[in-house]
Parts: sequence; structure tokens; C-alpha cells
Amino acid sequence: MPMHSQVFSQIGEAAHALSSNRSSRYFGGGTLVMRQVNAGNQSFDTIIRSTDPSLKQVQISGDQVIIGASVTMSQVIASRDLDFLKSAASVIGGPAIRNMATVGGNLFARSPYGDFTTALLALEATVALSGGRSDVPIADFLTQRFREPKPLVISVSVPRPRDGNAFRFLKIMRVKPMGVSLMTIAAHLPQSGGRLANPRVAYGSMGDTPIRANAVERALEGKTLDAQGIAPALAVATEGITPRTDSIASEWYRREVAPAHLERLLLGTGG
Amino acid sequence: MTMHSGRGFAAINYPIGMNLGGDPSQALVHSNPDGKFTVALSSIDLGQGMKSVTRQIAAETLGIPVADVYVDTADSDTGPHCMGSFASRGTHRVGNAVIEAATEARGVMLEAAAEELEVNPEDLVTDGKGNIHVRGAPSRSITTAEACGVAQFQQGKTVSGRGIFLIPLSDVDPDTGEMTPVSCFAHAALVVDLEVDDMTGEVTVLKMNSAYEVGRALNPRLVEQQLIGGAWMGVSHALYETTEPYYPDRSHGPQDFGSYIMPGPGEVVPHDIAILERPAPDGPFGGKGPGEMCANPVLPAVANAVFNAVGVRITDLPITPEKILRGIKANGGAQPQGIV
Amino acid sequence: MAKKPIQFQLNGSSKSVFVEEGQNLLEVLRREVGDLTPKLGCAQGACGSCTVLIDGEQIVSCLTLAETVEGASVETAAGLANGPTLHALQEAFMDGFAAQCGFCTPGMLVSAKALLDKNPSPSRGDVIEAISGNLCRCTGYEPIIDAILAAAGNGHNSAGRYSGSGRQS
Amino acid sequence: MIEFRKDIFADERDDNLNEIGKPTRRQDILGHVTGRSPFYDDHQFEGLLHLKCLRSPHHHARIRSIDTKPAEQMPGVHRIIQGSDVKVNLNTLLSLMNFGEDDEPVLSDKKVSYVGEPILAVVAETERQAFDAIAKIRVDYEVLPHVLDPEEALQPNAPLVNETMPGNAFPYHEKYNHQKLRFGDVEAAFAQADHIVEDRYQMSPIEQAPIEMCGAIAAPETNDRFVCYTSTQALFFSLGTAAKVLDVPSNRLHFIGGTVGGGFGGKVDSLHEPLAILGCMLTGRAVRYAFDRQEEMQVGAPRGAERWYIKDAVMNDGRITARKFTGYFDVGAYTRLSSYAIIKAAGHLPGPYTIPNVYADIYCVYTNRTPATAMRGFGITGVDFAIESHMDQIAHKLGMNPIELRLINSYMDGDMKAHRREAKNTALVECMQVAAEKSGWNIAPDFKAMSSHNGGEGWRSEIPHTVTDTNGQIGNGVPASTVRPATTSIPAYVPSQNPSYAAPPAQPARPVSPPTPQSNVQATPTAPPQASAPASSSTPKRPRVSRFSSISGTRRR
Repeated sequence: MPMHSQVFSQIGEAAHALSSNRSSRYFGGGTLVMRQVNAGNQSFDTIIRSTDPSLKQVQISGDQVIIGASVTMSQVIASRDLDFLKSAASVIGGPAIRNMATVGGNLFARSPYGDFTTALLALEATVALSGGRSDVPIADFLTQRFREPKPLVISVSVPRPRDGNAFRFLKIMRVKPMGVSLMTIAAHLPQSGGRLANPRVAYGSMGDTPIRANAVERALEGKTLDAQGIAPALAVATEGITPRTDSIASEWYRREVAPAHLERLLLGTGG
Repeated sequence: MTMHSGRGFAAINYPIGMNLGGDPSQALVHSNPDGKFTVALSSIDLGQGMKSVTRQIAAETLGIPVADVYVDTADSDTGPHCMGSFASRGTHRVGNAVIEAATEARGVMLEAAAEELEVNPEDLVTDGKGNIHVRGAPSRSITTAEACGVAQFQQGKTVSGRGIFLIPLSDVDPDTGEMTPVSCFAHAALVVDLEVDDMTGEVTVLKMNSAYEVGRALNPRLVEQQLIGGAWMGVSHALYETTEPYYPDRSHGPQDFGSYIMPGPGEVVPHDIAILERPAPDGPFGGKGPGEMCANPVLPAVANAVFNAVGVRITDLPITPEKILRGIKANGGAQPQGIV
Repeated sequence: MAKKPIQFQLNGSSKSVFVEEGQNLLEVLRREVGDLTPKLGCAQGACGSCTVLIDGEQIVSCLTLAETVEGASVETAAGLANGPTLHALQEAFMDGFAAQCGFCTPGMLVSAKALLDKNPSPSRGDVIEAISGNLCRCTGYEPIIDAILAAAGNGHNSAGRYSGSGRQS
Repeated sequence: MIEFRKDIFADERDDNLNEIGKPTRRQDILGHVTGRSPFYDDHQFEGLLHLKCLRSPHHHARIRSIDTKPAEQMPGVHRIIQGSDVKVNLNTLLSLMNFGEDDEPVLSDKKVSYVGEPILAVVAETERQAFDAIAKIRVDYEVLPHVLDPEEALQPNAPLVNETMPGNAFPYHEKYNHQKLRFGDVEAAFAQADHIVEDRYQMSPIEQAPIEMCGAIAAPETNDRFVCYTSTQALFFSLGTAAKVLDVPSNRLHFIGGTVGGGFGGKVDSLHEPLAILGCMLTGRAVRYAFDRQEEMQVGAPRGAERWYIKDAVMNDGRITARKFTGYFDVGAYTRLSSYAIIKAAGHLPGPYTIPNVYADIYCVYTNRTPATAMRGFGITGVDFAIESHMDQIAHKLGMNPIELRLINSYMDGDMKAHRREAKNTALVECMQVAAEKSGWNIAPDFKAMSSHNGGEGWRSEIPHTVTDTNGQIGNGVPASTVRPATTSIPAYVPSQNPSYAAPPAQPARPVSPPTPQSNVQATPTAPPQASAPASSSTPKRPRVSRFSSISGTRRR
């Protein structure tokens, strides 16, 4: 089918167009959709985008920061309010890709991509959808992101960590500084009285979508962030998780090295 | 986590060209009336520097400055037949064809000069700066431009030449493999220093020291380009690349440069190179063609260094962290082999 | 097939072209405008050969929807030289033998320009980061990094790597 | 840092040259840095059409039927090209050098033998329209059993990958299903060895990955000719291939190339030029056919996988007295250039070492995967990895310095190589010495004093008595893989009945000038003539239809 392109100044119009046309895709920064267009992907013939300025905004709302879906990785890096996400945004593609790739788009990236989303998952971000809920937990969103009617993401709300050092991010790449992820780990590690309280750990490139490491979180609860404290968590690093096999590594390898990389992240000795 | 240092060595030789012969290359050389020469080839410049190296070979042979030569390639209407740019055959085969063509053209140029200077052509030499003079008598001279001009406007001579280089096709004995496979060999020896992370199997290449024997470095910077880039490719083949990660299973084949991984600018390995030059008797000015061999010693040297570092012998390329880690686990831990 | 008219600045000149819906900027630059300096190396955004600047920011033109550059300023490698005067980066690439096949070179130069425009005295690490999205299969990157540093006047004269004739230890 | 060791081999060189040896700037550099170097795709044509191929989703399948009707009606589609449109729809690249039989269709609309094999081609106004049309074509496949491992492919009951190649192996000299190298008697040396060192080495397929992808644009030229701009590494290879499969005189084709964005061996196969020209012939328009990057990665021919088994006879002092290879080149579904790489490998063995007994069987094996082709170091890189890994395993076993082990066995000027030609102009010893010195890797003074000039003494320059065999003989209706091995000696190589030089007696390592193993000098049989008649005179000569015949036994048809 010939490709059609529709542009809307209002996000609501774009959302309507998207949900009413099964063979459409929403076009954010282009890094995912244009690649499919170039490859002749037959599953869609319409690209829909919106120039709504709200999509480009970064707003502070209480202890949340609301990031418009069209905010690029470079804008995340440049934003003082998003300093805690700089480590994640900085390892998305190379500089050209970071000027294009958006926060909203990353939510739709399939493994081994989607590193920024892994960070958002550990921070328990919520997703606001046009014409729908404004506070979909990101974990829920990830399970339904490719369902019809297709969701159009307006923004992502991220609770800002009280302690900037409490958020850790590690992307394991065989090629640096730009490379595809072997495993990405994001962790939010708030402490209370020297012990971890409600720690959150998420993995990227370990499954089909970024996933929470629930067993690790449970094992870290109430522990100290030192070699002894994290030992039980390392032992369950991949409990309940079936790592993916791809061209970069096998399930076996990902399972084997997950504890080592988790340890490096938790103790701050990684990369 | 422990990082284990390892050092590995490998030495190779490399047969230049399609080994059986039967792969000719041709060249045509002619001058404009002002002594500027064109070399017409159908050979391909893939980045290896075919145009540049044949230009220097033509200039050297003609006895004129390199600026007076332009190499035109590849147009099948104007460039004579060439088998192609592969098997490190370009410098060697095409270079020889250019020498033959340029030698013939030079002969005409010197004949024209001799007629003007009223001497024997055998008594003339070129100074490489655009002049032809009588041997031992620099004042009796004519410029190459003048010689080419009078040849074409007064003497009715084409200042041109044809060249072909052919090693005839060699038979191979079915029962013993007896054959005349190549005309010459290039050589290399290389030492790799690296580290292996025994928790992940990941390898960091720290340093390469090498010696490459290339016959003659016809252009040292072009040789350097080949060796630096080729050794990089060797590291890449050794540690990263394959289109079939689970060979012979065909699954999970990379579809893009995200999943087909190669080291990038962040993984540049410091590489100290010594270049040796033992001219090949049949090479153009002794040149052998360094383009292909440069990667070859890197692969086994990396494998040997990995063994030295952690005692794991990987016999299956590429040497991925996964294979190393499996080996370490099978051995019950890293087994550093000590300083060699 | 629907075509949309767009207008943009290319290396300082105004261009008006019709683009197909869904067409990428690389195709438009090469086929419709005739600027052949951005190269098609993958159409997947992974090789960087098609890198151009939009309003000063480096992007990969193969993943850029052409119609989105309406009103923007696009710079390509064709705009690097000022008439017959080459950009310092181009001079440094020539001196430093920083190109072999030359196919990645325009994209590499554009990425390097994006760096030097913002950071005239980059570190080696800055250079590596800036070209990390540009693949080169020939050089092993080292001469390219050296050439960019040389162009930045950082005291890294790439020509100095070559030690000339004679044995040196 | 680069250093030039002008002190080494200084007396063999005249360094007083005007242009040679100078670091002159590249002729093409200004074009490169201005982005104006004209690659094939940098030529513009009015009304350019785009060609895309429908490709096999199966490793191996018979095609029962193809329905192109829905695609023909699609907007922008100018032509659907089928196998029947290709005049000579069977080719092998090396037929231009009379090497091997035609075995690969340009378009395979009867049977497909690898995932990605082109079945037919669509020529449309845009790439998108070509993709859209291809999606409408319906193909009815009968999926066949496939084989992906080269050793499995040589088993008697393996699926037949390529109809031209019974037994899934390239027939060498119309005689054997592999290329042989026989020099001396490895079995006798194994019997007398202090150690046997064996291992298996494997190289997976690798993509050449030039940043410029393979492609060609063909356009009508004046006077009933066609111009073809191409990324080929071999202009006349591609021109000759196009002329052959399209059955047009070569002078109706005008090929322009020469400025190519990297190749590394991946741009010799000439897949794009014939189809682009055919598209142009059939539509009267300029046609562009190029791989996309996904096709480059999985459909464009890689450096093929190789598997090598090496078995060495080793003495306690480090001398390697025998080396036996079994090599399998997994060449995928079609030959391309691989049959030649095996010859190149055979002539390269046993690597840069002087080993008195060498044996190799090298197979060019067909499997249901992407055909392999050339890549930087074709035929050599894989076996060098095996040999040099193996050398280290030997050093480890003997507890020796691996550089000294190699120097003990290094080939030098005057040594007899296993393919029965004298080594000349060698420099391995010096390279090892310099690399050791640069890296601070200590070697003993005797080894530092060695020179490549000091080879060729005694047995080193002799051709040993050689044991040959008829393993893997083909023909006579017997499948190659079921032929029983038989071992014989070729009498011509055994003028005396003295025992062969299997393993020299134990002796100190020969670091400087290797001592001649006295007991074996007499035993070494007379070498056959080394000049232009390589095949032994007593080997029965087959009738030769051309001077190429002994390589493949097959003339181009």
C-alpha cells in the first residue's frame, strides 16, 4: 500500500485517527517507525503524528516530573529537572539517534532496545494516554502496548527520587559508547536508616519487554547496600525470569552474568 | 570480579593473488602533448588505494612527478580488462601491468627526447622532476613536457604503452596437490595483550605489537591504513562478528548493525607496527600487497592470549564472552597460565 | 500517490520540493534535491553515513520523515567547504589519511562538525562519543579520531603518527 | 606507531626511488572529503525504477506454483521478472575462468535451497511499490528436508542441496569429492611421534559489511547498448557474468565503477548487474537493484564457515614431523568462488612451517544456507586461525616458548613446501623476531640470530616419498561418500624402496641452521620435475580439452 502521512496539531485528533485505523502507526521521533517504513513493512500504511506543543514539555508537579512523549533523549540530557535520568538517556543510540528518539517512542521499543523504559520501570513511572487513563502503571502499559486500539502516549510521569544517588542505571554493551544492550539494569534504591526501603529493580533486554526483578526487590528489602546485604538478592537475580536468546547472547549467558552485573550496579563498581 | 591479563602470539604468511594464476590484468598509459599522463585501468578502488598506488608506480616508471599522472578507472569502454580487486592481487598484478605499460610509454618519450637532443635514447635519464637529460651531462636536457609535445606534433609518435600481467593458470595434481600456487608471500607476526573478566568472559584488548613484511611499502601511509584498519577488523572477527551466532543453527542471525556487532571508536586498540620490506622478485618494485593478511594473525593471537589469561582454549570463532565463560565454568574457575 | 510540497534551507540555499508521504529525508536530498553527499548505508539508522544537521543538530536523514524539515535549516557535507576553501576538518582528514573508501566520510565529517561547532576543544573521549553513531569498516577509527583532534587544533597532529623512514624505537 | 625497519633486508632493496616509498596523498582524497567521489548510486536517472526480489522463506523447498497476477495489477509495477526471462538461467562465477559447472540460477523459480534465495523480481516505480507487489505474490512451496551442517551434508542420506553437485561436494578434477594434498607419509610419522596433538577448529560465517551496500543501476545507452553503474569489485567479472546470463555481446554492455565504498570480498558475486540490466531491457527504463542492509546481513554471501581438524606429530624438542588436515568449507547452497578458495587453502598448507609430512583433504560442501563467497584472506584466514591456535597448543603441551616453537619449525628460503615448490623470499623468521622484540617477549639468543636465508639444507629442500590414496573417489555410479578408502603409493615418487622420511631421529632443536637429518638424506626420493609439468609423468594423463581442465575437469559450456 502506498504510505500515507497525517499530521494533527491537536493530540486528541491524532489519537482518534490512530485508534480508528488499524493499519496506522504513531510517529514519534521516527527511529522505530521510519525504519519499518524503509523496510517496506506491510502491517501499516499510515503514519500519524502530532505537532501539539504539549508533547514537548517537561513539567514539575509535586514530587513528579511529567515528561511529554515527544521529548527527545537529548532534551532529557539537557534538562536540569531530569538530571537523574541522564545516565539512561545518554546510552540510547549515538548522538544523532538521541536527537531523534523520544521518551514516548522508547516505550514501544522491542528488546534489545527500550533502555530508557527500563529506567522508567524501576522508577515506577506512570503513562498518560490520550482519551484514556492518565496514570497507567508502566508495568501494565508494557503488557498492552501493542494491543488495539493502539494507545497514544501523551506523557510519562516519573516520581523524582528524593536522593539523586538512589537511582542507578547500568547498560551492558559489548560495544561502547554506542551499542545494543546485552542487559540493562535500572534500580531505585531508597534507604531508610541505612537500610533499603521499597527498592525497585528492572531489567532490560532480559525478556521481550523491560521487566521488574521482583525476587531481587524482595531480597533487598530491609538490607544494607553492601556485599553482605545484597548477597541474597544476587542469588535470586534471575528468579522468575526467562532471559531472551538473541544474536548478542543466549539465555544461558544472560542468566549466568546477571548476578555479576547486578552486583556491580548495586555496589557501584560497574562500568 | 577479577581481570586476568593474557598475552598471545601468532605468525602467518600470506599468498598474494589468486593462487592459480590465470588472472590477468591490463593497463594502458598515454600522455597528453604537454606531458601529463593518464593511466587507464578497469581495476577497482575499494578504498585500498588502487588509484593512488598505481599512480605512484606509473610516475616512478615514467620518471616523472606523481602530479603528472592521473589514474582513470574503471570504465569498461576505456579501461582494458582486469580480473578485479580481490585476493590482494591489485598492487601486485595491476602494478606489474602498469610498469609494463609505463615502460613502453617511457621508451617512446625517451626516443622523442633523443631525437631532439641528437643522442642515443640509451644515454638519457629522467630526474623524476619533469626533465630528461643526458647521463652525466645535466645541462643537455629537455623537459618531459617538451619531449611529449614534439613526439606528438613533430615526430608523429604516440607516447603510450600497453601492459598486461599474467601468471599462467597452474595445474593442480589431483592426487598430491602439487601446484604452483602463488608468486610471492607476505608475512606477519603479532602479539596481543588483553584482559579477561572472569565473571563475564568479556575481553578487553589492550595492545597489539606487530611486524608485517610487505615486500615494499610503495606508499607507507597507504600500507599503514591497511594494517591499522585490517588489524582492527581482525579484532572484530576474533571477538565479535558472525552472521550466524549459533552456527550451524540458522536462528538469531543479525539483521542490522545493532545486532551485528563490531568494535567502534571506543574500542580502538593501541597498535605498534614494524614494517619490514623484503622485495618480491616479481612484485612491482618488490611490493606484495598487504591488504588481506593484516587481519589474519590477530584471530589466533587473541585466542592464544585468552588461553594465556584464563586457561580456556576457544577453538570456535568468534571468541564470545559466552564461550569463554562456559570454559571458565567447565574448568572450575579461571586458570591463568602466567607470564610468557 | 500524494506528494507534499516542502521548503527548507539546504546549506544556506532555499529548496522547494515535492516529497512523497512517508519518504525519508535521505532519499529526498539525494534523489529530489541532488545533494549526493549523504550516503545510504543501512536505512536503519545504525551506520551514520546519512548524518546531516537539522538546525545545527546531527540526525540520521534515513529515519527522518522528509516533510518534518519544512522550514528547517539542513546542513550536509556539501556545505562544509566555503567555495574552494575546505573546512579544517576536511584538511585534517586529507592530511591524516583518515579516509579509505570514502563512503562513511561525509557522515563522519558532519558528526565531527556538530561536535566542533559546540565544543571547539574536544577531548579524545568527546570525539569518540560524537562519532559513535558513525560506522567505518576500513580505517579502524584511529586516523579519524586523530584527524578530528587535529582539526580542533588540540595539538594532536595526526600526521605526526608517521615516523617516516628509518628505524625508530 | 609505525616504524620502518629499513635495516632488515637492506641489501635486497634500492631505496633511492623518486615516488615509490613516498607518503603521497591519495589521488581520491579530495573527492572523499568533499563527498563528491562518485559511487555507483551517485548517478541520477530520469524515471529510475526499482527492483526487489521475492525471496525464499524456507531452507529448502520445491516450488509447486507461483501466482503473480495480483502483483501485476499493483500500482507502479512495470514488470515481474521470472526465471524464464533470464536467457541463461544457470551460472557459476568461475565459469569465466573455465572453473566448475554452472550450478546457480539467477532466479530460482523451481526450487529454493536457502532462506533468502531470489525467486523472482519486481520492477516498480518506487521501492515501496515493489515491496507492496511482492507481498501480493503467492508461492506454493513443498518444503523439503534440509541440511545445515557440512559433515552431515556429506552423509549418504543427506538431502541433496544442489542438483549439479551430487553428494553435496564439489568434484575436484572429476575424480575426488575433495582436494588432496599429499607430501610424505603422515601415518608413519604419527607412529614415531613423541606426542600427537589434535583438535577441531571452527569459524562461523562473517559478513564483509562494507558501509556501501552492493548494487547496480542499469540504463539504456545510445546505439542499443546498456550502461551499468556498479559497486562491483571486479568490473569484467560482473560484465562477463551479465553478458553470459543475458546472452548479449559484451560490447553492448558499458560498465562503470571503480569507486567503491568498501568491498572486502563481498562485491565480487555479480548478483545485481545482470538483473538490473535485464530489468532495463524489459522496461526500457533505468533500473536500480540493490541490497538493503538486512539482505546484506543474511542474503548477501558471507565469508563462509570453515571447520578444520588438525592432527600433528610432535617431537619432544619441538619439531613437528607431520601435520594432517581435514577441512570442510561450508559453502552454502551454491559454489560462487568457494571451490577456488579450497585450492588456495591447499596450496597454503601446512602454514608457514617446514614440516616433512603433510596431508590434507579439503571439502567444498553444499548446505542449505546462504552461499558463501570471498572475504579478505579468502581460503586462508580460517585455516590460519586453526594452525596458529594449534601451534600454541603444541607449545603448551611441550612447555615451550610459543615463539621459539614456531622458529624451530619456521619455513625459510630454499625449503620445499608441501605443494612441491621451493620457498623463496621468505621473512617469517624476521617478523617473529621483530614482534618479539617490540613486545618484550624474550627469546633465546640462538633464535634471535636466525635468518630466513638459512633454509633449504638437506631434507628441507627435498620432496619425500609420498603415500597417496584414492579416498573419496567419485564416478562409476558410486556415491562419493560411500567409496571405501584405499591407500596406495605412487611409484613415481618412490625410485628407491628406502623407508620414507616419516620422523627424523630426535635431535636438538635447530635454531640457527638446522642440521640435516643424515639418516634420511639418502632415503629421500628424487623429486619430480618442478618446472611446468607439475603432474607426475607416471600419473595417467586424462585427455585435456583445455589447459584449465585439470582443475575442474569441466569446460564452460
